[in-house]
Formats: sequence, structure tokens, C-alpha cells
Amino acid sequence: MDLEALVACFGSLACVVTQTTSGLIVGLLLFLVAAGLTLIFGVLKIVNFAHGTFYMLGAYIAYSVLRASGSYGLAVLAAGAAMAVFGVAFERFLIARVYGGNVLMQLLICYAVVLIFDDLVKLVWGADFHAMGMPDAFQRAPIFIAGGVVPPFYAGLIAVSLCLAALLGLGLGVTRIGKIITAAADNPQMVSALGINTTALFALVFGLGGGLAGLAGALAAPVRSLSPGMGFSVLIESFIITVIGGMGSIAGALLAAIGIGLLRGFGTIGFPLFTDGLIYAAMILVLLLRPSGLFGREMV
Amino acid sequence: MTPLAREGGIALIVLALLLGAPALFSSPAFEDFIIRLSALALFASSLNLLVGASGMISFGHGMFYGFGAYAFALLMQRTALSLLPAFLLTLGLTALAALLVGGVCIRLKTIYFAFVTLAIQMLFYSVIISWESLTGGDQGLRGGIPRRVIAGLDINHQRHLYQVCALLLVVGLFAMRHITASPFGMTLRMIRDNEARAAFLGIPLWRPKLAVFVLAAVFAALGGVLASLFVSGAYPELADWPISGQAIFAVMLGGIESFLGPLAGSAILLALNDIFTRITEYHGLVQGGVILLFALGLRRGVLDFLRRDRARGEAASR
Amino acid sequence: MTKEGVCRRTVLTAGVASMISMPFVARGAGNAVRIGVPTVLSGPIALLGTSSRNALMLEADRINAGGGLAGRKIELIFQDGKAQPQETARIAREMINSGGCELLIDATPSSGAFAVQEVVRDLGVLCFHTGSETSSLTADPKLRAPTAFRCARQGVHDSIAGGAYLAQFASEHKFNKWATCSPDYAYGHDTTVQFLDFFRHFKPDIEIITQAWPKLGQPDLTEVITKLIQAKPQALFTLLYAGDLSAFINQGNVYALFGAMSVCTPNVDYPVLNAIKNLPDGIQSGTRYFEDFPALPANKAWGEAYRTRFGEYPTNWSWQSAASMMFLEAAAKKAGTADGKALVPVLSGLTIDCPFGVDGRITMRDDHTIIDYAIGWGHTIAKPPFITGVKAADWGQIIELETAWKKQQGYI
Amino acid sequence: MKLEVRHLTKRFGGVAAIDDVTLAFPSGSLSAVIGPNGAGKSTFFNLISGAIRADGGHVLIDGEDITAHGQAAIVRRGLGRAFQVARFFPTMTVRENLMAAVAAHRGQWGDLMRRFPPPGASPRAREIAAMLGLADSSDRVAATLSHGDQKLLDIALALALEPKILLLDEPTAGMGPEERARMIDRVQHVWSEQKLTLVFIEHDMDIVFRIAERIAVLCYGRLLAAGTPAAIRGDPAVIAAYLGTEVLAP
Repeated sequence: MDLEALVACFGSLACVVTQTTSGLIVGLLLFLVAAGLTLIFGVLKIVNFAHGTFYMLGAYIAYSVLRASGSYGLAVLAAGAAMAVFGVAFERFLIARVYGGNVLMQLLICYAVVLIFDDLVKLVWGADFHAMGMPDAFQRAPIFIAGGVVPPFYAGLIAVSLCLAALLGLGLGVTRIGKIITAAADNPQMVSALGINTTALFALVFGLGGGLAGLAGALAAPVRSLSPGMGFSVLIESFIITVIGGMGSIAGALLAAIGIGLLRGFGTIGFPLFTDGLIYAAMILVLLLRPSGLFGREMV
Repeated sequence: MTPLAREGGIALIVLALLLGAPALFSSPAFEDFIIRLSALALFASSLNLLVGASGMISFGHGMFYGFGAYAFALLMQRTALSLLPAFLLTLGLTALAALLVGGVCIRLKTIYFAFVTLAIQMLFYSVIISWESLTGGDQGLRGGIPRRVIAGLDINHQRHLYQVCALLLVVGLFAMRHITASPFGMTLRMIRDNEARAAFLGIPLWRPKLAVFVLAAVFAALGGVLASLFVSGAYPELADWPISGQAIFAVMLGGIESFLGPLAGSAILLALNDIFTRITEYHGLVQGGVILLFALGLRRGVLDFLRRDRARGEAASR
Repeated sequence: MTKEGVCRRTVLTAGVASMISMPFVARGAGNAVRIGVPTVLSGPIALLGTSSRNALMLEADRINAGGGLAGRKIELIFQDGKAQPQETARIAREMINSGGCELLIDATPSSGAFAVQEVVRDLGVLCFHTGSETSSLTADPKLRAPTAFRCARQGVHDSIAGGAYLAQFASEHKFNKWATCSPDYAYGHDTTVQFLDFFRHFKPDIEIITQAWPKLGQPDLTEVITKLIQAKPQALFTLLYAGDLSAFINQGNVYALFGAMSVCTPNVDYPVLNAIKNLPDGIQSGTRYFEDFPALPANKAWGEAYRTRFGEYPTNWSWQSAASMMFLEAAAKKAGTADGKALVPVLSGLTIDCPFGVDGRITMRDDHTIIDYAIGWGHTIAKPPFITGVKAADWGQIIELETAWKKQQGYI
Repeated sequence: MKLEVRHLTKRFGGVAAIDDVTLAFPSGSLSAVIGPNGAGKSTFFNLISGAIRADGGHVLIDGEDITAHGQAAIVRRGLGRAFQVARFFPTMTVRENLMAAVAAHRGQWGDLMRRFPPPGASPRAREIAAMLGLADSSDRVAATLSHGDQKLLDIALALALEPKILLLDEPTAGMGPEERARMIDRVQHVWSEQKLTLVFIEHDMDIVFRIAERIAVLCYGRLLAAGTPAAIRGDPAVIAAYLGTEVLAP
């Protein structure tokens, strides 16, 4: 516990700016993963425990595309597109076969997929950890805002993630298909009652979720270590975010992600040794007091 | 013959076979396998008391497996208690812990129950990691479980440990079988089938739910004790959430509706793991592939599949 | 009744199936010495396992080409313990009990090593631990096993050597304000405390102004990095390693952290160097495995042979595993047998010629842990050989302080 | 036993689902509750049986106020209930369903000392099955029963509690004419044999006017009228509410 340091930090604009941006960067990348997780749960009532695999594959694909083409933009797009396709295939060929069964059967399939792809990554890219390296365009000195440090790459990441969040919100709120997805997340029976093709809808939701996780992996690749199994810790954190924000709620996931990012950002100064315990405790409290999450609707 | 007598007879025969096996063929590998199987099978069967018998899906059951392992190893290392009191105290402490955790969790239903158990397990795991002075943190409780020979029984000796495990496995499974076949077990099934109806038959739902939660935790701890004896210590991996996953997968592989499903699933899971880690470094790939084949091919546990297949055959021939 | 009938039948089938899968009791081909190697071949530290495996194969081939261990060829059996103690203990037992292995080379991290230690205590076979650096494994007489040896660097040695080097470095640059950043688990906490103890022993006037504890494998270290930068220390000591260290350096670069403070770590090794795109100059680092230190032709040749054969650089675990084979070779030669139990007394106190010794020699002390291996500190440069100006640690000083530490811990 | 409600009120949001209803069902009577969809009939039953809590008013059994009692306590006080959508235990056979219910009623639900069924449960289950004409299906798994048999099983489960008051929520819902006749037969049979105070919700006016001794009409949560079939048939308020539906024609 170092509350003194925390108070001192809140007293300095530079510290607040720096820790807030670092909290945002942690939170927003998690949001991209969590958004897919929460959508999939909302619409299909499936906890996709293979979601971390999407993130991992996104990062590795971006790594290889960047090496081959030299273009980071292309690498990010390729990773997103590839994982969207992968998401659809995953739903069609595996998950779709056990709809209506025990939820634990879906869990078993996700587990098998995680095992398989962790090993495939090891087979293709090797057991050692890789780093993509900073793309040339972002190799420049940090920006200073009110004395706080903000690296240009991170400023870019925050902007891109916020844009994606806004696009997602807009897409779900305004377009017809978006409205259907939102409606389905609220009330799955209604959608089939309306005569909407649920097969296509489910595949689409998995594609969207996979694409977002792939993008997150690609966006994180320049600064994070790539290794087989790297999806695991990201999965846990996005799962927590999804639960706290409310399974099925995009807005909830965004707020929970930013909240956890900021808790990390300032927790590391004030109480570095039990930020994790605090997050778990928050999750338990939310579940007990409001099981459907801060923004979720009660599932009957 | 009553079912009780018949099952008791079968249990005794199996126990006699297991205890007699080393006299016929001495295979330390077989003994190791049974020791590990007994830990996992008791744990998985205890999970099925919740999942299969009561319809309460828990993602955090591994917490009690870990609790049992740590409580037992700590009691043996830190106190002068002899084997049996330490063992019984471990089960008692687990029941107490489960009463607290269950009291909080059973208010929630379906997937939220699963989530909150998982969240509590995560918290429990992070306490183990952080409370280094008691638990050794990530390095676990090292240095072995002290030898305390009672009545000629030395559980650090592999043969003796094998005998203890075989006994506890058979007795534990028999006890769980009895629970599911008792009126109480039927009450659990009523709750699983239709909670609202059960409530309107005058059953105060929270009591059987809490009771089965505590019972399942105690049997999981029994498995945990055996695991800690096998590794002669306790490690945080025994309390982490992948261990809950192990039990879930054993239950799903073997069959949720058959009482011996979790036992069969545990045997399959361990055998797959043992074979594949021996022949390839890419065991995850092969194991994942086989599990996918099981899951997509049978769409239910092996025993459930065989049973239903058989039932269908009978219906056709009728 | 039919329900139970079917149940019973299927369980019998499952039982038989799993019996068939049981390992049959195997023996090595001819009179080969079969060595079981429980290691880590999956998960985040798989690289340590594969690089140990490489080194062991390299040495086994060399020894076999020269006639083997007391005339018997070496056969290595590798298996993945998945970095889980219970799994590692299982395969270790199985290797001995039914895999036909006569001895073990345990290339697993500490959690695995402690589990294997109990198996070794139980089965009484010869074992080399080549991964665990946790001092208590051999220093604590309660934990020591009579037939187990550690052939790996040891935490307390590194702490003393590092403390001494950093004290000198701090004095030269007048760095008194330090920060630490280590993984939030027992190794990170204990070793940081130990390092700081010895650091203060040599330079009492340092001040630790902040400490950061990222989680092991935490993908994003940003908030930790910005916290460190805010605190404005003159120098930072970190125990992050492997993927976490390379992530830290890559993410630190984004914030120009390396311009803001001097960074010191014992853990820069070849895989880390490999995964860092823009290695900053001037990181003070210990040598985990380094081809140019000790600057012996044998060391350089060994590193080159490894690189040629496997197409990658060796790790710290590589040399530790290789050294265990060298000890085995020397002991078998001296005793004229490859029988594990007979080798135990020979190994105790044995000194061998070894490319990884600071003077070309390493000794297996009678408390079953090695000394006189290469410990040095230098600083990084952006181009090969990446680390330069390496100064060797003073083993006289290390042993003196280690003895004092053992007394303080009540080990002797 | 006599069942009474006094000034019973329940609001959902701002809307009163049950609004100040006062009614009495004399001991041993056979009464119907009717009303258009959304009249609050099921809510009325839920309030009486303690499944939901009232906002105001009282429920009395033989003059004893049970409004504050929980569901389990009300069951013990002698009130049984069957549901609009049959509620039973689909994976068990009919016999097991009934034996489990009997065991629960006898307070043996927590018994760990013996195997299921506890002694005495089986003959009692057979009795109940026979009473409802389910004896032939005793060994069938409940999920495979016909819709009508499932509704009968639901009632049978309620009867296992040896209730003095029985609430049936649309016992003939979703049935064909033949099944309906069989069901009504059974219901009347059970009522007369067990000397129950029986209250049922029903949409089929033929049935209502044929068998009910007393009828209560609910409309938008309010009690519109209550009395004998003849009185109800002539009640102008009821005719107004059902205007144009012709169901009241004799």
C-alpha cells in the first residue's frame, strides 16, 4: 500500500495524464477482445473460451504479414480479416454442431481448439517468443501533454480503438443488422420469432467477434511479446470485463474495460500488490449484487 | 438382492481386485496410474454431484481440490498431527469453507452460479499466490509431506499409498453413488429437472443445494488430499482454474448422466495425456484433435453414448 | 439393471483400454544408459526446454562418439511436464519406474524441480537439476536429497555478484536513487530482497524510491513503465526475464524509458536479444549464457557448434544442461561405471574442465551445487556481440558471503 | 378448508394486476375463475400460493392469515397447485415423479440414510396414479407422455401433498375435445373423492358452467362478479365485459 504516492500522483497533472493514457491503452485493447466475447455470449449464450486464441492468431498473422510486406496497416487489416473468417469457420464447423446441448460441451470444444492452436502456433512460428517491433511510422519521440508522456503509437492506438468502439456502437445502433444483433442479445427467442435467419446471424456474430479479437492482437503486436499461449491471460481479463460490464452489453464492456485499465494505471502506484485481488473481488460483488452485470439485462 | 447390497458387493470385488493386483503383477506404473486416477476421478465425480445430479454448473470446483491439497499438506507440515486426524480435519475445514462459499453462491442460478464460483476460485488462487509466508506462493509447499507411519502404514511408500488410494477411490465412489440414489439424491434430481415444481412440493431449495455443494466440496478435497500425497506437497496449479477445467472435461468425456461417467472420463483423459506426452512434444495438437472427435462425434460422454445407443438398440428389437 | 449392466461393461472396457496404454516396462537398447529428461516443451517457457534438449543431444552425441559412459551409449528420453509440478513428478516417476531410465536430468523450473526432488528422495536415483535457481533446493539441508545435484546457477550467487557489480556501477555514476521492477511472485520478491540486501551490503547509501510488481506474463506493462518514469529514479533494477523482459524493453522504448534511467538486469540473454528490435545501449546486464564470456576458445566453439546444428542461440539452460552431461561423463570415467548410485560419491566435490567455468573449470561442491561457473556483468550495445565490457565476478567474495548467508538462514 | 382473500392487491410497475379483490371459496366447493386474457387470473393464483408477494390485502386459510408465509409453509398448510404449463420432472418415470413428491411431502427429501424410494412411498404413488388414470403409464419417462397426461401428472404431483385446497391453472389448456372431457372427468372425480376445495381457471365456458358451483369473474385485475352460474349468466356487468363473445349463451 502506498496511498501517499497515489495522492501525490493525483496532485500532479503530468502523472494523471500519463497513468490515464496507460490505463486507456490497456483497457481499450482489452475492450476489443471483450466486445466480441460479450456479443457472442449475448446472442448465442455461449462463453467462447477460445477467444484468446483469436487474439493470439491475430498477433502472429500480423507479425508475418508485416515481415513479408513491410506495411503495418496491411498487417492489421489482414489479421482482422483472417480472424473474422476464422471466427465464422469456428462457429460453422465446430460450435454449430453442439447447439442446444450442454454448455459444458461447448466448453470442451473450446478447450480442444485452444490446445490445437497453441501447438500449431508453436509448430509454425516456434516455441520462442517474438516481437514485431515498432513500425517505422511510429518511431518518433513521445508527445508531452501537460507534462505527461504520451507515445505517438499509443495515441494512435487509443484513437483507433475508440473509433472501432464508436463504429461498433453506431453499427449496432443504426444499421438493420446491428439492430437485429442487439435485439438478439436481449432476447434470442424474439429473433427466431421474427423469422430472421439465425444461422447466418450466429456466424456473423462469431465473425465480428473474431475479427475484433484479431485486430486487437495485431494492434498489440508491436509492443507485446508473442508466444504460444499468449491468449490465455488476455482471455481471463476480457472475461472479467465481460462479466462486470454485463454479458451481452457492449457499452458495459467498454466502461468496464476502461475502468479496469484505470484501476491498473493508478493501482500500480497506490496498491501494486493487490490490484488483481481487487478486480476479482469487484467481479464477485457485481455477480452477487447484480448478476447480469452493471449494464446487462437479467437473463431469464 | 437390493441395489445397495449389489453395489456394495461390486465395490468390494473391485476393491479386492485392486488390492490384490500388485501380488499378481508388480507394476509401479500401474500403481501410479491408479493413484492419479483416484485423485482425478473422485474430483470429477464430486463435480458431477453438482453438474449431473443437481444441474448446478460450477466453473470453480477446483478451488476445493486445491483447498484439500493445501489444508492437508499444511497440517502435515506445520503440526504434529498424525495422518488420520489431519485427513479428517482437512475434510472438516473444507466443509466449513464450502459452507461459506456455497452460502454466497447458491443464491445465483445457471451461468451466473458458474461465473461466481469461478470468480471465487480466482480470488482463492490469487490468495495462495500472494500469501507466501503460509503457502510458499507460486513455489508451493515444498519439502515433502513428512512421513508418519501409523499401524504399519507409510503413505510415502508407493505401495501403501496405492492401497490407500484404491480404498478411498472405491469407498468415495460408493458413497457418492449412495448419495445420488438416496431420497436426497432424488431431491437433487427434482431441482435439476424443475426447480419451480420442487419448490412447490414444499422443498426449501437452498438447503439441498447448499448441502450438495458442501458434500461435493468434501469429495473434491478428498481427491486433493490424494493429489498432494502423490506430489508430496501442494502447488498452486492444484488450485488454479485449469484444474476445474480438467474435472469438467473428465465429466463431459465420460458422460454426465452415467454415475461412472466421470471415472471413465478421468481414465480416458489421463490415458490420452500419458500416451501423447510420451510420443510427441505436440501432444496438445493430438489431444485436442481426439477430444474434438469425441465431442463432435458422440456429442455426449462416452458412457452416455453407449447407454443411449444400447437403449435405442433395445427399442428397435422390441 | 440393464443400465448398470452397460455401465459396468463400458467401465471394464475403459479400464482395459487404459491398461493397454500403460507404459510397458522398457529397457534401453542393448546396454545403453537411458537418461530421463522431464522438461518443459509447451507453454510460455517452452524455449527453455527445447534449448535444454538441444544441448543435451549435442553432448550425448559427442560422448557417444567418444565411446559413451564407461562404454555404454547414452539414450535420452524427453518428456513434457508442462511446467506443472504434479505432471512433472508423474513423468519423472514413470521414467524410472517403467521407462527404463536409470537416472534423471531434470530440466524444469523450480516448481517442477521441487516436485522431482521428492520423487528422487523416494526412488533414490541420481538426478541433476539443470533449471532451478532457487537456492534452498540444495542449500537447505531439509530440502536436499542425497542423490540429487544442482547443475545450474544459484540465486544467492547471482545476488552477490550482481550486488557487487551494481554497487561499483552506482558509485561510479553517483546513482543513489533506485527503483525495482520484478515479477509479482515468490521468485521475484525473494530474489529482489536478496539482491537489495547484497547491494546495500556493498553500498549502504542507496535509496529505493519505488517498486513495481507486474504479474508474470502480464501482456501489457505500460502502467508499470509510466509509473517508473514518473518516479524519476536514476537507475532501475529489474528481474523480469524472457518474454516479459523483451516486452518491457520494447514497451519501455515507446516511452523512451532507457533515456530516462539506467537499467540493470541479470537476465538479458540471447532469446531476449533476439526478440528486441531496437536494443538500447547501456543496459547493465549479467551474462546468462554468452559465447564471449568466459572468453575461452572452448566456450566460443561450443556456442558455434550449437548454433550451427540448431540454427538458434543457446540459452542459460543450454549450458547448464550441457554441463550436467560433462559432469556425468567425467564421473563415469573416474568411477569406471555408469551406475548412478556409484557415481553419487564421485560427483560430490568433483571438479571438471568445462567451457562454462570462469577459469575453464567448474566444481560440484559437496553440498551438491556447482560453483566457479561464469558470472559476469557488462553492458549492452545495439550490434553483435550485444554485450560488451564483461567483468567476471569474484568467486572468493561470493563464497564468503554465501557462507554468511547460509549461517543467517540457519542452514549451517 | 375455506379459502378467502381480502382486499388483495398487486401492482406491476404502475399497473394493478390484482386490484382490491375480496372473495371466499367455501370448504369443499368447486369454483371457477374466469375472465378475458390479462385479467390477472394467474397472478391471482401466484399471490394465493405465495409464489409472488402481495402489495396489500390478505389471504386466509380457515381464517388463518397466510399472506406473509413462504411457498413451502403454504404448501404445508394444505394448499396444492398445478400450473398452466405442466411442471413435473421430465427425466423421471411417472412413478418416480410421484414417489419423489410423496417423499418430499413426508419431509424425507433430505434423507441420506437409505435408498430411494423410502418405504411407503410406492403404494401411495400407485394410489395417486390410479386416481388420475395414470396407472398404465407408471413406468414411462415423463418427458414422453402425451400433453394431456403431462397435465394430469402435474395435478397428481399436487395431490401427493394431500392438499385440502387445490388450485388448477387452466387444466384443459391446449387439449383436444376428447382429452378435455377426460380431464374434466378426472378433476370432478378427484374433487368429490378427496373432498377438496377446488379452484380452477378456465377459458372454456361450457366446462365452467357445466361443473362449477361458483364462478368468479376477473377483469383487468378487478372482481367483476362472483356467484352461482345462474347469477353470473344474468349479471349485466359480466355480459357487458363479454359483449359479442356469445360464450355466455346457454
